[in-house]
Amino acid sequence: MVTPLELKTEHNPSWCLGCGNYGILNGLKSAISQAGLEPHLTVLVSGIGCSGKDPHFVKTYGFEGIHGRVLPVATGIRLANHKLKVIGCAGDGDAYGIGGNHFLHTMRRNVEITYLVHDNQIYGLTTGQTSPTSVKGFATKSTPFGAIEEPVNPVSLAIAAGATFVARVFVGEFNHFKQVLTQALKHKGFALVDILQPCVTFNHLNTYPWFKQRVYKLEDEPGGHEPLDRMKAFIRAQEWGERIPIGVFFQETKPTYEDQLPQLKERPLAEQDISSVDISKTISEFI
Amino acid sequence: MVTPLELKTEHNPSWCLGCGNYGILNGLKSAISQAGLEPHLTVLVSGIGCSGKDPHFVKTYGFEGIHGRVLPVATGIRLANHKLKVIGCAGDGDAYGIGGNHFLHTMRRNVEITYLVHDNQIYGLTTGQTSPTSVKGFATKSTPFGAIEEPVNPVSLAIAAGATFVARVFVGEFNHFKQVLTQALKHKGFALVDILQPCVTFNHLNTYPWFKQRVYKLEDEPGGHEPLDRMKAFIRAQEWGERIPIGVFFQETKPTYEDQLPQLKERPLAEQDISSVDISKTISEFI
Amino acid sequence: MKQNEVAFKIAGEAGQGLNVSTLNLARTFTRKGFHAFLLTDNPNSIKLEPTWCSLRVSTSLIASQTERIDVLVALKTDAVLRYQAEVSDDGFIIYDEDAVNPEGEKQLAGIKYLPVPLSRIANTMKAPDLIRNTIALGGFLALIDYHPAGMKEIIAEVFARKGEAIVNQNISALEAGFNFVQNNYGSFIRKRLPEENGPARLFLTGNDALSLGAIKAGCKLLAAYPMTPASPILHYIASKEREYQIVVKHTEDEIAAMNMVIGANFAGVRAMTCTSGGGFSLMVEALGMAAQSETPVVVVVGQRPGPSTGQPTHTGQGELQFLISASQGEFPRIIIAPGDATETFRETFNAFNLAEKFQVPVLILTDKYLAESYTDWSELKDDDLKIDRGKLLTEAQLSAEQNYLRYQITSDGISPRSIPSQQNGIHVATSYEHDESGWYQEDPAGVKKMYDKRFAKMPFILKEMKEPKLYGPDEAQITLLAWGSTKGPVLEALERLANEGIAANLVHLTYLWPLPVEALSGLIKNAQKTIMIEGNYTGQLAQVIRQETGLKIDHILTKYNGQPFYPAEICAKVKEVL
Amino acid sequence: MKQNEVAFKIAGEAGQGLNVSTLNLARTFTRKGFHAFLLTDNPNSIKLEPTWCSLRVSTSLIASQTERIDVLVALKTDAVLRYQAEVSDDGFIIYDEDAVNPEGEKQLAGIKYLPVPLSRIANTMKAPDLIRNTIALGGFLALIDYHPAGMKEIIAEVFARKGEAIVNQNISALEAGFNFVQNNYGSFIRKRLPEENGPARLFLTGNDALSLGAIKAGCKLLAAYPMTPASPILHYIASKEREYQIVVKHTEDEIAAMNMVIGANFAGVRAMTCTSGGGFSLMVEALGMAAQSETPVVVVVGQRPGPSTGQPTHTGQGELQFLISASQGEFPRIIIAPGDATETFRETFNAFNLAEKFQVPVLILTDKYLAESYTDWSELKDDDLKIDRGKLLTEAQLSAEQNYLRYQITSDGISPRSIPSQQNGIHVATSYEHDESGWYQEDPAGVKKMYDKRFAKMPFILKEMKEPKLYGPDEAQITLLAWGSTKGPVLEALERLANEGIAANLVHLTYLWPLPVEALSGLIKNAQKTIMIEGNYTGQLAQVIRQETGLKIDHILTKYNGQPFYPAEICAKVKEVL
Ligand SMILES: Cc1ncc(C[n+]2csc(CCOP(=O)(O)OP(=O)(O)O)c2C)c(N)n1
Ligand SMILES: Cc1ncc(C[n+]2csc(CCOP(=O)(O)OP(=O)(O)O)c2C)c(N)n1
Ligand code: SF4
Ligand code: SF4
Ligand SMILES: [Mg+2]
Ligand SMILES: [Mg+2]
Repeated sequence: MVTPLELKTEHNPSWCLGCGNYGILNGLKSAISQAGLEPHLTVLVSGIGCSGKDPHFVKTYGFEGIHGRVLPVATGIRLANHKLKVIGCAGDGDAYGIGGNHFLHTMRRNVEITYLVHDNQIYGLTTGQTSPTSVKGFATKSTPFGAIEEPVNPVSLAIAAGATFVARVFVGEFNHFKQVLTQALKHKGFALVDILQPCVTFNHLNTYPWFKQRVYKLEDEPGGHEPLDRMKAFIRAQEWGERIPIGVFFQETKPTYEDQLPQLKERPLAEQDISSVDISKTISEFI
Repeated sequence: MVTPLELKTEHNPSWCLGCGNYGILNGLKSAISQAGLEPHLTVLVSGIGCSGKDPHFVKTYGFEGIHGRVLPVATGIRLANHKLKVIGCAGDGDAYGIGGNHFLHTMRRNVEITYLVHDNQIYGLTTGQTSPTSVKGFATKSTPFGAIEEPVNPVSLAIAAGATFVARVFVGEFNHFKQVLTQALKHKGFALVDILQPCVTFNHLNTYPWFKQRVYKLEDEPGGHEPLDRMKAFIRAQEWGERIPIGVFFQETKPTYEDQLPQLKERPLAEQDISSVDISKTISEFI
Repeated sequence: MKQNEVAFKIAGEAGQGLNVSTLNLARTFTRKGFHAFLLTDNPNSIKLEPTWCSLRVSTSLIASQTERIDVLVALKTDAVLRYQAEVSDDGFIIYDEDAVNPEGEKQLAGIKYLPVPLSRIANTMKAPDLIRNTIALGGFLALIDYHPAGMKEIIAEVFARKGEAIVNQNISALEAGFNFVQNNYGSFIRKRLPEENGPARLFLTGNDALSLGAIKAGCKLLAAYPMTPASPILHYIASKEREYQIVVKHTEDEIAAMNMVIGANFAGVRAMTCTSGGGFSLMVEALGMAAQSETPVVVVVGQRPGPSTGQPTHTGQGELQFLISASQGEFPRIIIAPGDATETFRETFNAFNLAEKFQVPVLILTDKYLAESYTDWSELKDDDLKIDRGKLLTEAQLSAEQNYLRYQITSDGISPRSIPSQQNGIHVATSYEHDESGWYQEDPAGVKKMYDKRFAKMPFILKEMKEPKLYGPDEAQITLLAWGSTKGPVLEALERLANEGIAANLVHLTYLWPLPVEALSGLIKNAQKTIMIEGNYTGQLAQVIRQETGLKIDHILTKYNGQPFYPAEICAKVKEVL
Repeated sequence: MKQNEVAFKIAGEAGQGLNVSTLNLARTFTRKGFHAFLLTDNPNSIKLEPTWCSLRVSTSLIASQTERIDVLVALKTDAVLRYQAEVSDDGFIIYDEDAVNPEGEKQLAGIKYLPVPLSRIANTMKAPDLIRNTIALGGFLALIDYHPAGMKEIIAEVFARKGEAIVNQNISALEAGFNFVQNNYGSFIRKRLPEENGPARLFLTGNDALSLGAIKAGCKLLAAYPMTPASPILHYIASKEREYQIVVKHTEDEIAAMNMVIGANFAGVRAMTCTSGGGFSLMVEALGMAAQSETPVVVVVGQRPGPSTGQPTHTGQGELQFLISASQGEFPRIIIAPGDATETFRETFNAFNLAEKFQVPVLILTDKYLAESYTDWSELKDDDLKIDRGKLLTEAQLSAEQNYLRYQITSDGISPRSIPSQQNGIHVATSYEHDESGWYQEDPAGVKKMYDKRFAKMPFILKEMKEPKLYGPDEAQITLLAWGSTKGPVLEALERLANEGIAANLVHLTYLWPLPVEALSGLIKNAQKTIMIEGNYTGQLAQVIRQETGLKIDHILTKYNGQPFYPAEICAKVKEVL
């Protein structure tokens, strides 16, 4: 099994000191290790944003794509070779802003991708504009008089859109985060992990202490939380404010998109021989 | 008040005989009349699809844009002149496929747009491919062995995404459709009207009789349906199969996006005088 | 009217099944070894709008439609009015006397107007309206004195899955039409074609040829969003996805399609997307990502007239310059515009090789005319097509690497490539400017090196760009230039000009970018007079040639009304400028 | 070192506030009437990566940065190593002796290395690390013997909202640095600038100028998605949205932004979007829709090096050809690339007029260099800027119309426009090819007419394209050509060449498309020798000129490493080819 240390690359991140991304990166390396993934069979796919830099710091294969398109690239990789574990790393702007449509459709498709959304409720890399998860009233460079839209609730949306694994974690609850992430990596299907990640430079509202005061673990609730009931999960997902639930809201077992493709039964596309495809039978259909 | 007949233009639609779009068009003209809208203060915005042709057959202003972009164009028009009633006409592919991201964001924004989605569960104009609302297993030109994705449930999604008016109607229940549409046109905020519309040419599964057998009106249920509770609406929205609920699932009153812009308080942008903007005060800030 | 050749057109409205019927008619002949060309005209509507389908059949090779119709079948009055001018002086118009009334209208001299009670026959048979086509085709076969047996066979095959009753009904319809003409218009009947012309020929569209080329090339993933005229590629390959173990994904939009294809190629699988200009517009951003990350990718762009939605079901060549410079920044790309179905098949195969060999985007530029017109092939020739995956490393090669550098700077600019799952090839592919390892590069000198590395591929790519091909005599009074699908009509025009004693030749470009400057300049300089034939407004290839060579093409014939070129227009222009 | 001019650079890492500090320093001088030029260098990271900011101050007009630094402030060791070569032979390096150690490294002869205990002073003051900048600036002012009073005033203003304690701390820091240098390096102190140079000057970036131009033009809606280097436009106009009653919308993506802007323009409101190449890629489809529906629209594209994400925070000119041919189909568009902040202000204003006048998309092409560099203005000149809304109909005009046709064919191709809410102007604007009323057009002859109508605008547009401007002597040994932001460095180069007795002039293009062919050809043909200076790899404007005129520019100097041109490079190239 690869250790988190072995997953380190020669490069060091240049995130701001105290940025939640450091914790996410550590958690990710631990979870990859815990889940027993092999580096050459693992691909990290990212978009553009502070969060998008992850692949450079984990010694697995990586594809650092363009802003908002993590999921289609990840889907392409997964369809090409479903022996690979494909992990998507996106910012909240990337995932729920510009990339919102792929988010919706990849969920209902149930492609096996673990989707880590670094949700700092701000556009970090572009120096601090409103993100889809910024709370109403939040003043940023693009909304100096305060945002006037309701924020996206990624957990509700994922449940409504048919995701088969829906979780929220807080990077400040490190062990819980790691454990949920490991669970997500083991999920056979699309797994959303919305990660509450303080941006110390541009988001002075949703800080570590702010979250610390509010987050609670679903399983710590009286009666606990069995993540098997979509409706209950949806109701729970509405909670955001004085108390913020973290943990696995919902999980179900369902065939993945890949499972339903007989073309992939024998071997991944990437392993199929293309050296001499015989089309002579087909051609006769044109007579 | 303009009559439906006065709303007729010199052109006749060339939809297939029996197409649900004829009913939608008639319903739309009636509802515009019923809602007391004035033609020159009404704008129909459409995308590309069989459904996209609506604006040519209603004597109001119209903008026939590109595939999937009905809502941003509609938003631009509405922000430019919020005295206008803006109605979006889209197909299910347009609205929930390529246009899914605008759908999500326009709903949480609560811009006052009445959004009529002509939901025939198929791509009509491009001659019959799977749409996001096509049921699993449905065989089409793009999925000859049957679709293997879960369909989008527009009503659930709209409720989760924060729409302030969410309805489903069946064009075959014409009076009910007209009445809901009129209600939607009067709603102050974003209103989704998902219209079950048989495509007689390419969808031989979801036909008039198929729907007739299944649809029931929410208000006809024992105990009726008060569209004020988001959770109840969401639970009801899950129903799709032997029984299909139609009617207004959810409605709430909330300030629109436009309401929250002090810039628009006095007069619409379109009516503001731009003949001599004085920037001399601002310029001094650059010293 | 020519001997050994017939030009047929059926005109009615959308939804009447004109294309399907005409295709059945075409196969009747191609199975008997005839050459044929089938051109469709689709309005932007599923039903009701006026439309037509034309078929040309000949004992010898033909490369395009003609402007002259021998027999027009008219299912609506306005079909007569619209198209009678195209009917040759000694031609015929078969029309449905129950639905069409050309009597009150101005009729053209010479043409025989042959009423046939198509609707009444259909009614008597209690058959749907659509069967009028079959009755009319029966009449057409009678008129040219061609045995209906072949057509019956095809009807039996095509309608087999609808049951025997339908098969029999259609066969009766064909016979009814045949008999009606035989009985009523015997004096006009004249044998136009021999009964046979050789072994059965294949009959297929550019889209079919393209799909076959992609399958042959080992394309394993097709991700696309439907868009005319590229959708049939999606449909066809989807229908074969299990047979050839290909994953076909109808995506949520074109952005997803392009990004998926890039992901798949990155993971070592040949993958393609197909679309039209509007969908390609949405792929422009990811195209640059393919280039920067040096991920091979094949994109098919089927042109139709713009701007914007424009005329979605018609044809044009308005996207050449758009493709040459699409996406921010600059990078090598390859653009191939096949001229006919054969080239489409072969160059699509080649496109996948080039994409992997040079690790650049390869764009295949077709148009509605090429994509949806049918032409005939004698047989499939594919023995010589060999897969070349370029510098794709094997596990063995990789295990020898000390420190694998995905973007290693090499003399030809191409870096050896590893794919995920290979033990020793771990790397990050990136859309950022980067150093040899893939790590961010902001040092100006390093940036320049990497930019230069990518462009270092250009001379090597250029070597593989097929030179423009010269058709017709080496020495000519005038040299025509054309690219892509315009080839067919120009070839036909050359033949006609030759018959009139005008020596014209054609320089045809299939490989458009990077422009094969040297060979092309030579050909242009050698020409006495040049004329460019292009399906756009601004003369895009002429502009590109001038940009790259400084040479100005003397004359230009453009067309931008949504229709393909007809040989006669080309001949006329040539005569005008000579 | 020159007299009456100082070139300053501060180098450290991202997150150290170098730009803000340097801007404060700059204003110290511009308020006293000096000319200044401030150039930023931002790495693609919020923190830690190496970066710098440079400032040039002069008693006379300057148009660009120089390659020679008089005083370098180094906050990190590698800053010394990276930039000491740029310091002039008699220049200075002020470095933080507690954090920087240039001792062990190779030092350059002539340069004075002046250690200052920046960190220690900061520590003593219990101030955050960032205050080192202020201390260093104090040292710099002492070194050039410039009174710190102005800078103190600015500090007081800038830090006012952080409270008096912070203000005082910063003022103390400035004094500490000033005193340290005065006390320790007295012998090096020399007066470089007079204390005053005239009335206070404005100091602003290209983005600021552009924002002001848009506000002045009555832009009422800005919809955009953040993207470097265009985001500051979004930020600035957002900050003014209530003051000027503008709606600023940060949209879900660039597709939405562009479509919203089209919607707003359709509804009669001047609206704009701003982005960079990657975001523009996503707008390409809707750009065509604006063209086909003839909806005016203004789009700002701030260039940065591609392909793809490329180098997001650096500069380049790689998008000219992309913009010329972006989107399927062909249509008239206008491309304006202002050369400096003044032009940016004026041409942005003009862009809105042109968009409405011709009902075409107008693209304003800037780049990071122009967008984010600061230059000085004596005052705002805007009295002559007049709003022209073109053929926008009034209610009165409309009520006279019998049958209003939105796409009426006119001699200049421009159709009178109505907007929703006008009683008599009801119509459908459409992305389809259409007839005069907006109804679908598939008839080939009609299609051609409408295509011709749109292109009929071209000669009228061309008349309003400002001709290329000639700078420098009319008669010259060599003529330089440049477009957009490259103007500044070239102007500086001309001056230097003149000083060396070389007569060079500049043909600068601001209006790029449609290319002002006639005037340009004249200028090129008159030139003895030509050289194009472009910030890209392929020499895009040179290619466009060749395409449009057949003329080949003799030489070309390209740059594609993410950096702007420096005057010295241009001079060197000129001498090389002379
Ligand atoms: C198409 C496109 N538009 C805009 C950008 C500029 N951009 C880069 S990162 C970013 C947003 C970053 O926010 P988020 O996704 O939340 O990531 P974070 O930096 O907060 O981790 C934007 C808008 C881009 N790269 N591509
Ligand atoms: C960007 C883009 N991609 C693809 C198309 C082709 N296209 C036209 S209509 C359509 C889908 C139609 O389906 P839907 O939106 O459900 O409308 P319907 O015809 O069923 O009413 C598509 C894919 C297009 N016009 N633009
Ligand atoms: S800007 Fe925010 S998200 Fe980005 S590195 Fe800094 S703290 Fe982290
Ligand atoms: S294809 Fe379907 S949706 Fe389109 S007009 Fe025909 S029946 Fe209606
Ligand atoms: Mg973020
Ligand atoms: Mg549909």
